[in-house]
Amino acid sequence: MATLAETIPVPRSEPAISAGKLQVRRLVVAHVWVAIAAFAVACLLGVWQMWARSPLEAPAHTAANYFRSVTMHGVSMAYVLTTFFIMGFGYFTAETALKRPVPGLWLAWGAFWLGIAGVLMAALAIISGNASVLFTFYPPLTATVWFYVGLVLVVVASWVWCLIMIFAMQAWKSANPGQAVPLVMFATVANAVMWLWTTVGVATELLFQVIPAALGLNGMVDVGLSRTLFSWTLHAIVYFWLFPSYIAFYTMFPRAAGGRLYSDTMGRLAFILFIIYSLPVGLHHLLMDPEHSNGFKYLQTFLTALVSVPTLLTIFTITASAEVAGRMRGGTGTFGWIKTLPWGRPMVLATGLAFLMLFWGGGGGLINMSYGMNAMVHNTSWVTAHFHLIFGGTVVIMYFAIAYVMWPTLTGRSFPSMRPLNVQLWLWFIGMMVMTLPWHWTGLQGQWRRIAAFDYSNPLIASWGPWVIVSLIGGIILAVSALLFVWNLVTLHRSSSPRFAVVEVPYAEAVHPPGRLPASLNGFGLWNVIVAVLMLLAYGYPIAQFFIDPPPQAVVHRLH
Amino acid sequence: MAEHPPSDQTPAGAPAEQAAVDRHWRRLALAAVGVAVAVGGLLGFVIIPAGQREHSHLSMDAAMRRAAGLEAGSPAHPQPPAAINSLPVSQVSWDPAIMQRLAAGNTARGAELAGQVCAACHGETGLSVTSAIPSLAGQTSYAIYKQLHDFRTGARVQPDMTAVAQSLAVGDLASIAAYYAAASQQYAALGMRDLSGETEIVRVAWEGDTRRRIPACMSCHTNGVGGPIETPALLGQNREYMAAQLNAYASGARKNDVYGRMRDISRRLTPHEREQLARYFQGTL
Amino acid sequence: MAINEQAILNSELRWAAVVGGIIAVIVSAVLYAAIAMHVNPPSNREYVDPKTLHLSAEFTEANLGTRIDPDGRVVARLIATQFEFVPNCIVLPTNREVTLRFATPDVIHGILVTGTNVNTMVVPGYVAQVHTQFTKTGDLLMPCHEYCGLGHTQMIATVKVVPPEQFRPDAEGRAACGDAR
Amino acid sequence: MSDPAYPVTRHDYAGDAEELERLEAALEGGPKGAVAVSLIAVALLMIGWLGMYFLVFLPRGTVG
Repeated sequence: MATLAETIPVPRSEPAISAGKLQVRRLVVAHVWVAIAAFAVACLLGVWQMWARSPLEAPAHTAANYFRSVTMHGVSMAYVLTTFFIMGFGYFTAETALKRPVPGLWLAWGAFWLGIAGVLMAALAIISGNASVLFTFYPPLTATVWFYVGLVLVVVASWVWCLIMIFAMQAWKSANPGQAVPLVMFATVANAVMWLWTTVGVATELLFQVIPAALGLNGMVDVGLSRTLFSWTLHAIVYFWLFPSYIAFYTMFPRAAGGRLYSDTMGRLAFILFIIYSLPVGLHHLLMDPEHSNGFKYLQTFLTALVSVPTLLTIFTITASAEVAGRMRGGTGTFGWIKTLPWGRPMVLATGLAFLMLFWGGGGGLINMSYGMNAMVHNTSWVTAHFHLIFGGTVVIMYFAIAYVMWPTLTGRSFPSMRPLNVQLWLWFIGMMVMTLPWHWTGLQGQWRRIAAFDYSNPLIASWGPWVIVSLIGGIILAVSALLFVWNLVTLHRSSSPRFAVVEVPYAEAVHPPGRLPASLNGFGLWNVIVAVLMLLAYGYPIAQFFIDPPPQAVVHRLH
Repeated sequence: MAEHPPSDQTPAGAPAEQAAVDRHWRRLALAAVGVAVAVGGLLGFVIIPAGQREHSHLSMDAAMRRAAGLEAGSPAHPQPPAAINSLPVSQVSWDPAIMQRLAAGNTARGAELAGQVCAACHGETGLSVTSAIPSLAGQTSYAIYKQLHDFRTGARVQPDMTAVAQSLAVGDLASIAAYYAAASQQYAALGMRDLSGETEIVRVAWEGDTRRRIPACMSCHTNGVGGPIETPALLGQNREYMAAQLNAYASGARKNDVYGRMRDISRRLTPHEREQLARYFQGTL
Repeated sequence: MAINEQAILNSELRWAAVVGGIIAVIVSAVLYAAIAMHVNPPSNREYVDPKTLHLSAEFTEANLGTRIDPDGRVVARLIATQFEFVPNCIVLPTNREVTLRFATPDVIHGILVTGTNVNTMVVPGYVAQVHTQFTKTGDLLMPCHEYCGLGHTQMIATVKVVPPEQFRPDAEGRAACGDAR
Repeated sequence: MSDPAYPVTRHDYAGDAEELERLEAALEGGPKGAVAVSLIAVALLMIGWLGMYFLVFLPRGTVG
């Protein structure tokens, strides 16, 4: 990798403050490549898992290998890909949006290496077979302590990132009093703030329950408490993963489409709603659990219904932004503007495909969260389909699009052709639909999750066989798309095309750029207070009950 | 064109004015969140139990207590009576005192008792003298204690062991179990024996048979795999002993396995499989 | 026509009202199911010690399976343990309120019955309880749906749902699958 | 695919009078298209949800 790319300011904003070199370039590239490496491994394992569950004979198919693979797949996707990508993207936006050097770069590098150490620890633990507990932390089944310590290190690295993001925004605000924080940075910091709240649950569970159990310091564990603490994290973590996608919807898509963001205010409100409503809703993951009462399950179901608000608002705001762009490009009529959108641009295409997948994934989610209705689908392939559509369909496809935006800036080279990029996105979409639609169908018939193989001699299970093979084909398409993604980025690194001297990061402007904003739309003080109150109301008693009337504990079952 | 850029339309201006805008936003946000929680809480803690209690014949108070988790049961259904008595198959209890004792490991008392009472048959280090007597090497203290305790209470019957176990206090059983678990650690090589068997037997041992609902032997019977803590390890165990136990489980002659797990599994195995599994797990040095 | 910022915000607010309407529909449907059909997620804050489960009065081995309780209700008691259900098959009648009670002595399990709404986690420390009415007969699969260890895949039981006239408990009120699986 | 300079598409953001005119014209026409598309999407969503509720969930019987 040769010279640093140069940036020029977006039109109508203050001049760049540094010499124009992107100081975080190496940091971002390092983070994103770690994320992609984990992603590629996880995709290939995923294909093998589908194969193993199908009626076809899969190589090396043993139960031990299957659960090792599922654990690796989940950890790589959910913890490594996401955390490293989000950190890398955050450093990128902090410098390019604020046009200031990111404070504490040495600290960021320290966090990076801490995270790498954690990933290696966890990976070796999984490969050794002593951590085949899947990526969820549900004692009494307890992995080797290296697994948990490794993942704690990844979380600690992300905390460092959060603090750097918050500090960067604060420093910018003091230097620019009265001005609106650029939406992209506001959203990035919103994610950092939310993530700090989110990790309180899992960190408490790991530090006070799971790690002592894995070390043999306690032979018993309060299972209900551990599940409750994990649920604290389990829903909001998905929004942590989703934030970059929404950031791209609001701050990259409208520009890529050739228009403007319809409303900056609604963007800020959506991100704020994510902070406050993604946390006090985790009990909907425990709707089928005996340790919580109907009343609290209902309360959190109700709050979960409200977390659909920011997503539905986003659908409208982004569609309206697309309409503005389409009309600016000559589209007319009620639907004519759709045709005139530049679908050949990866960011535009990815957003369109992401919305289509979000339709299915979000629709499935509305059914999952509906209180007693969850019983119809809980722990069936339906749920697997739901979160693959959300994660793979909305999160990851936008990570692709973001990488395609960042890479020219980072390498100083432009993609010679958009065709391989768009082919890759289409393959991902097709693969995801082919894989997950059969899962919905078999899930409704009761096909359950997390097993290493099906007994196809049973007539009911045999009737699922063809559908499992269809979803295996979807998985293969996804893996091809993943490899093409890697190839696309690699070619840009290796390309001999001349580097351009100036690179502009294409952040969208709003139709009405924000002037002086209310403090609540330009910071997080108020929202932190509200989160604290909401968490107290929604989780206070559900956690306190384990201390008021302690339930019998279970014997720890260690895997080492 | 006058609207672009309309920065003067967003709340702006003097700090005093700004403070009023901020206050407005704060109130609005708190009110919205407050209403959401109040509605959700009212529906969940009051309306639903009120609507459901007719079916369960509960008082409003009891239905609301159930909705809030202050008493067991659903607001919509009567709670079945919990206590119906019948006799347990094993009296072993993993209460914290015993767990602590087992975890405490080797003690002088355990070594002394083992030497006096056990070693003649089971060996100083847990390698037994004949194939009909189980080796204790490689077993966890939980596994050994479970069987000693069952001999003592009569849950498992074998005249020699019953006599031995009944002559010792429960605490001594734990000490002996802890002694053998520690003494046999150097015999980890037991697990390094060569294993060989028919393909189908190896499959049952490592992968089980889903069609017959037989879990793999090794999904429980090896230490550190996360199975029930009292499960004995099989690798290197004596063939004759293992075959006799599997057959005793299958016939129901032995029934101190909690919830009949081994009785069920042994019955699903054919006599040939039981014999061959015992041979397979003994292995060769 | 949405040129000035207020007009844009108004269009967003109108959309927010639509969103509110959607949520109202879902919440109402959920409330209807809860109140008119007694549908709740299975919740039962009833403790049982997993360490002494086999010594407990209710979940001892001889007490498991389907029986008519003294108050005339059909209750099935099952153990979910690594890696099987005890008993491995239960028989239950259609069109009659039945209660399933599960407990585990070891790790977290979960159950569903294929083609029905019967679904619960089985968490050590608690009696997991499902009240339901089966609407169709047949041999339904009841697998463990939460990863519980390497033998998880083999952990499947059968729920034999029979017409009321074929549900014939013995003198003690017990009904078993017999040899059928 | 003749968009080689993407993502450097500065012509989209000329910021000149011509561009603002186009923006204003685009806003004049909206957001009726976005309203239509969004309404269709959530209508399908609700049909799906209610379909699952009435055709699958309720027929499977009570649970609690």
